Amino acid sequence: MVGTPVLFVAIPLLAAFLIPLFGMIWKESVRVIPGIVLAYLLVLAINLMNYVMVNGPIVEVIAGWAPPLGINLVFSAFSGFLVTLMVFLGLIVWMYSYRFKRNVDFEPAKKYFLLLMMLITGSVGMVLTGDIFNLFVFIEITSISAYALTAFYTGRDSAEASFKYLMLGSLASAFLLIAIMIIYSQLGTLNMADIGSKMHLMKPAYKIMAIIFLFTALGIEAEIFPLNGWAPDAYAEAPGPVGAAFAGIVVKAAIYASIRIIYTLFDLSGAYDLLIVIGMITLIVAETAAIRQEKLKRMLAYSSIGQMGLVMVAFGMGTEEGVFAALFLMFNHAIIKSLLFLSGSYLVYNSKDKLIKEVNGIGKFLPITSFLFVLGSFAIVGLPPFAGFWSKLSVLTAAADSNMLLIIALVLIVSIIEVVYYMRVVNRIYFFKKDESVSTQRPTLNALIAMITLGAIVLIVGFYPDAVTGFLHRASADLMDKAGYINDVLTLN
Amino acid sequence: MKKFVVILLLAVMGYYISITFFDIGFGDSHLVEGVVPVKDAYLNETVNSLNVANTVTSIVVNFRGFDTLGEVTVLFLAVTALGGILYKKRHQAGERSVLFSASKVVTSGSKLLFPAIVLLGAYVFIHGHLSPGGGFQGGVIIATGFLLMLLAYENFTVGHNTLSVIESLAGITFAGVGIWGLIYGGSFLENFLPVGTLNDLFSGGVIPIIYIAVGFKVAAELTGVIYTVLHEKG
Amino acid sequence: MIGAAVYSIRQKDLLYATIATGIISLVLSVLFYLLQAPDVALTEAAIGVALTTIIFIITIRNTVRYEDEHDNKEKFKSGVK
Amino acid sequence: MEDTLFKILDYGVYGTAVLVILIGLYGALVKRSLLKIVIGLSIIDSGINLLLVAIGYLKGGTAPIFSPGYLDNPKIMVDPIPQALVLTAIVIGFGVTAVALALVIRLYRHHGTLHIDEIRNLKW
Amino acid sequence: METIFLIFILFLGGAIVTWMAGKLGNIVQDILFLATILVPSYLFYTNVATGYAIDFNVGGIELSWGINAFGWLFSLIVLGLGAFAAFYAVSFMKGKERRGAFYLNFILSIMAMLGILMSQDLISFFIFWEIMTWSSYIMVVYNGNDVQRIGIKYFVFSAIGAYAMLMAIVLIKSMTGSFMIESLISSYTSFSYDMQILIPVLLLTGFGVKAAIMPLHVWAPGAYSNAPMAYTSIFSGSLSKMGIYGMVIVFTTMLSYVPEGVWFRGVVAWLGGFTAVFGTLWAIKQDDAKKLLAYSSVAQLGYIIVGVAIGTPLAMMAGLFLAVMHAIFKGTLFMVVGAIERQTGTSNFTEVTGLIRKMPWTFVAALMSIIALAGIPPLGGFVGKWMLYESLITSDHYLLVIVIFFSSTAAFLYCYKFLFGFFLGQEEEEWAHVKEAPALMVVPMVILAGLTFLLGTYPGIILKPIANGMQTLGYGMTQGQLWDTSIILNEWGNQVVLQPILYAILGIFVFFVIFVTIKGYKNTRYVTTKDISSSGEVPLAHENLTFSQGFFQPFLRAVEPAMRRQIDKYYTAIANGLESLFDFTRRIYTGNGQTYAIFVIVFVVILLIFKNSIFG
Repeated sequence: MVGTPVLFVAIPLLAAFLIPLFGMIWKESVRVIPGIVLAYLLVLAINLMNYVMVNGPIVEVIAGWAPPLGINLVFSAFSGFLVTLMVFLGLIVWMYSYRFKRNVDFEPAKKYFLLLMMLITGSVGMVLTGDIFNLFVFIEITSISAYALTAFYTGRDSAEASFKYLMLGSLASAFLLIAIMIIYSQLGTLNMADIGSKMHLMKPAYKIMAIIFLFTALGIEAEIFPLNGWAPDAYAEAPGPVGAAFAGIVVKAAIYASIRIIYTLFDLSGAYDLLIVIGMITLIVAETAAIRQEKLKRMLAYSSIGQMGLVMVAFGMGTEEGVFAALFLMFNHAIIKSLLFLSGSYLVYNSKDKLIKEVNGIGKFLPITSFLFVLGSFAIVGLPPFAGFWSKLSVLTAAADSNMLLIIALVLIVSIIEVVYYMRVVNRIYFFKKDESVSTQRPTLNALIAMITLGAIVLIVGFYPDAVTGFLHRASADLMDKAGYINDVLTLN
Repeated sequence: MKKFVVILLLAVMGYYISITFFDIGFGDSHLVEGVVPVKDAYLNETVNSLNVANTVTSIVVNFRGFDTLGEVTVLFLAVTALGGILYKKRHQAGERSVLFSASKVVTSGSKLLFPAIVLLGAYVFIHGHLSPGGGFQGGVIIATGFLLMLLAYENFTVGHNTLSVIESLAGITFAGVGIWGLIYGGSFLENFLPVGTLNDLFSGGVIPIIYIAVGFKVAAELTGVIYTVLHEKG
Repeated sequence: MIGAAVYSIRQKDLLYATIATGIISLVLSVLFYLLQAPDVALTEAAIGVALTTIIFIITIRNTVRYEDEHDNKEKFKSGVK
Repeated sequence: MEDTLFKILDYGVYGTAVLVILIGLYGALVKRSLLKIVIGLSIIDSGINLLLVAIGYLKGGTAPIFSPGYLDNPKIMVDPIPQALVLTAIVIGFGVTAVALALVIRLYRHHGTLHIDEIRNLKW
Repeated sequence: METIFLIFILFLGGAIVTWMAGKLGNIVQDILFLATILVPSYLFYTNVATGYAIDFNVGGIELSWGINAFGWLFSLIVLGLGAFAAFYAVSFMKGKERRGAFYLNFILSIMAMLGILMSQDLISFFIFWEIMTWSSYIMVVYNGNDVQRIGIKYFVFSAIGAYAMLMAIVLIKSMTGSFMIESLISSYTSFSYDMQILIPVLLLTGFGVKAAIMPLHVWAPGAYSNAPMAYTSIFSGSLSKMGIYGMVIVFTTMLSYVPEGVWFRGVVAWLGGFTAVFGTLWAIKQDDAKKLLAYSSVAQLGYIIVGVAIGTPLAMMAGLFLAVMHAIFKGTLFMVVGAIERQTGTSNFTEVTGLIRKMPWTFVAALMSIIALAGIPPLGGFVGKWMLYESLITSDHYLLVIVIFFSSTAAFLYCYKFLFGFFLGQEEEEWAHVKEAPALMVVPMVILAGLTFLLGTYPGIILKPIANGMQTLGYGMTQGQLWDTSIILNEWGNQVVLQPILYAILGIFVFFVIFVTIKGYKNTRYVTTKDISSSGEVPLAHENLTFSQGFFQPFLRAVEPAMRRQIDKYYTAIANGLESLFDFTRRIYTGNGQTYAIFVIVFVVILLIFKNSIFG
């Protein structure tokens, strides 16, 4: 073992405190240090992942107190997989945003990279932590970074988006605290594994109250339907790479948290059905809202919400296949939607309103970026042989195995809607006349490398899904193994 | 119309929350039978193995020190976020909006009070492990001291760089102590100093060190928050 | 405390409303003290009463003072500020 | 004296806390001024904090501090964990409020008003 | 390495290399393109034995690739026509934009179709199916005309079909535990009744879209006419046959074993019949050659579907024979239109006339294919149609015979229109400069046209693989019973009597042509366009003096009531309605943060109120 999970939080924090100091000495360091940190974390994540695949989960205690007392971090196949994914995407986003906008002053640049790093750290913390209040703290870290990053551009309506996000985020934290209180008042512990092992002792009424508030709170972060008013605005107004980070990192962490809670903490079977219903509604509403969008990023945002709905549906099946499908979907969505956001940002780089019609005929001027966007579109609607197909297939297979005919039919119908709006954009990119007044912006080299990396992953996974399915199977088995999780955490000395 | 709907919704929600909590009960042990609460272990360990008088402190700094680290980060991020959100291209340091042009009484009063407040704050966070109070409280008190000065004196400026250096150093101390613990004790934030005797100033291992760092950090951060907002002309 | 809360929500003058929230925090910190939570009481007193109120006031100073925008302009016109 | 006080506190604390939360929510959901909304949010925070501390309270308990010279019995101390949590929650709440107010200032700068119906450029 | 893998790797790698090779010069790109089509095809025919399959594992899913005799039959259509079309395309694409993308998608389509034929499991089948769909989609929108309407329509219908298929696939997987086609076939009879109905319906929907069966055909005219003609020849010729391929498998392997199969066959056959009739009628109405051929394709596919759906050995044979023939002659015809369009710049035959002297070879190709299409002996179409009629009569589908016969007769009208409009009629000044298309375009057309003749006179060449293919589908030995002993006169004993008869007909035909020509030339008087002495009326200035304008008005007036209600309109109305509905859903997001917060509270309250029924 080359490191311990706590470094995922400690190193970025240390770096975050160091950046202002270094920034006084060498201005470029504010951009460089987060990259170095993320690269290190990626190496660490891969190392730990290798270790975990062989030796089973790593449970790390903090401050030397064995789990029910101290806070613990769990780096299992499931959480480790997500952490690796997040850190990787974080690195990609960092690489992309390095010099994304030229002529950015020192102060905003410093803040941007600092907040971006903390956004990733917060999300990673949400995934790693094994303590429910610690989860709350990490959610807040993520949220505050997210508010600030959403409002990063001063010229736009970004503050409005950020304010909406903040309103809902505050409600989320209030609900989360209420739920934590209910659980704590009954079980006297905050450790997730401990709660999970004692949950059957709790009165059903309290259990239900707690899960309702927890689910709502995490649902706000995870963009499920009636709670996701902030999401389209935030995605659309945040800087392009941040949109990618939201779709690829933050939401994934929120989904992880809600799933961990439903699978490990509670033993309510109704929660699974609720997941399916809510996920389905989210999927339908989001995709139907996306088809009529006029702004590119808003469209991508709604599409992202819809995909999250599908992930919820897959998790709601409650079978190992369903979990596998959901994880595959999350992986693909993280990669592909990031690719779409990153390349899409360059397609509408100079435009003020970011309208879809401004991408008309841009394929000739930005060939690689456009190609990558189209690749992403094809992949996300699930056309083989790209990555998205395998996850869609696994979702449907899992649904068929659970005998959910209606779900299959609805998912497929909604997919048709998805096809329509993505293909409309693809058509515009390649087969329309370019509007003369729209000026294009060539991507920087580092942005190009970032996007091509993602594109390559889309292709590799598309042609050779075995590259990830092994990890995913381990991860899904890990999530299903509730007793194992509890045992791993609680028997630690 | 909208008001009534909202009131109705809130009434329903309030009803369910209240009955849950009334049912849980106030002021007595409401734990499920057969569950050993963590707090007993905390109380015992605090006094027996950490030799810290204030259990809240020991929890905040040691048992759940990770939360505190996160919380300090939240504040740090809030300051950064404020700066980012309110950033304007031509930011002039001297420009500020004053709330009141303070009278003589206020200014001289503040001048007198300021050292006292800072001292009180320092006392509070140094004795965090012994008596009520600690890093947050002390830090906040110091920040109020600065607030007073900022309000009273039109030209009272706090060096932005100074603030951020203090903040960074304090943060590094916290995280550094944590990593030191990881290297020496085997886990992050683990205590690696002798715990001393109960109710001594030098007891509780790393707790005072961390709390002092937290105190400085919180003070610097809150001052930073006020400073940023105050220097913002609408 | 409830009274203060209601007042702060109903009051159109945001400055008074803010001060009412300060009062809420004050009462809250007393309650914390009674509930045997001196640490929390201390924090709440410092943060809730002093800092939150102050930044609210600064914000009001930087933006508008009255909830009703129309009201705001009227007051400004008549010179009552 | 103390007894009656505790009687009032008994269920009143929960009631007060829930009511404060609801009042705050009402403010956040109905009031049209952004500042009012932020005030509402901070009132919600207050209510939540009160609820949290109340959960940890033990009748006749003492503060969880071992003072020199007293024979402290951990059995009658109030639960220190919720207090620790509240400490964190208060500070976090302050941070969020500060960010919210900064956003309010930004919005005012941008729109010249704080009326929420006028700040709806992003929709559909 | 396995040859099968090598074939696909060559296809894929070749496609990408060709795509990228635009910078190296056009010649290099062309050669790469041709090599990418021809080399794997050669490998396929030389090294891949029928009945051989390899199994492998991707993403935890068992896949199997191989070819059986039935697939081999279709591979003739795909690779044979593909090779001809490829040569044609090289010339067709000279000097056009985005050649790389064209070649890429062309190769991918060929690869995907071969892949479909080689898939022994449903997943690779679906993957190749989708690759085929999107590569053809890109071709449909390639010209950039009206892409949002035609392109999206094509893609939506394809997606409906594909997703119906996907749903069937996952259901099959959940019931049989495997994606293998074999296991589906072997366990189909043990499915529950609902599934026995649902799965064929879904699969047939999927295949029906590609085969442009009646209510699902609306994408076809636009898509066929919008794609570059070099591609449309394989689009209409081979790609649509993939739908037929799938349908045949469904009918023969699944529906033969259950009593409900009869109903399916009847319904699908009638749908095919209607498709044939209406396709023909719409084709007559068109003034644009591409549209005409597109509708004609729809109609022809209708015949094939009828044959396949009836499913008696003779009918199946007829359907498959027609499928092969259709690929050949429709491929040729689209090439002809492409050549004309390339040389004149338009494909509208109210504008272009009298090309017979300018483009004689093109005319020959067009003539032969038209004759084949119309089903006149001795060319290929005749044999197929004869078999179809005979099979319908022997299986007592008299009504259907009438329908088919009507459609087949009406087809003469558009055949004539096509031939006349472009090639006959007066030569106009405007087209005086038109030259014959380049050799690389003409040669494939003429060879293909020649094939129609060859297969018309020696149908056994293709009937043998068809019979082999049918054997793998579970039909008995048909050789010696059906085709070897002539289809037409099968009670005459065990000898091939078709060819003498055909030769006799051919002789008569040739004689007639010579006779008419000689006689005609004697009396022909060349007139200029302005010479209107032979006509009773003075034409208006803008009126073209060919007869191609307002062709068949009386006939069209007669059938108009049947054609007024276009299914297309209903689909458009549905689509528009849905879009308005969706516009409403997005208004949920009002832009007001408070509303969103109220949603949250509403959500919580709903959960709280129904908590007992939700969490129970």
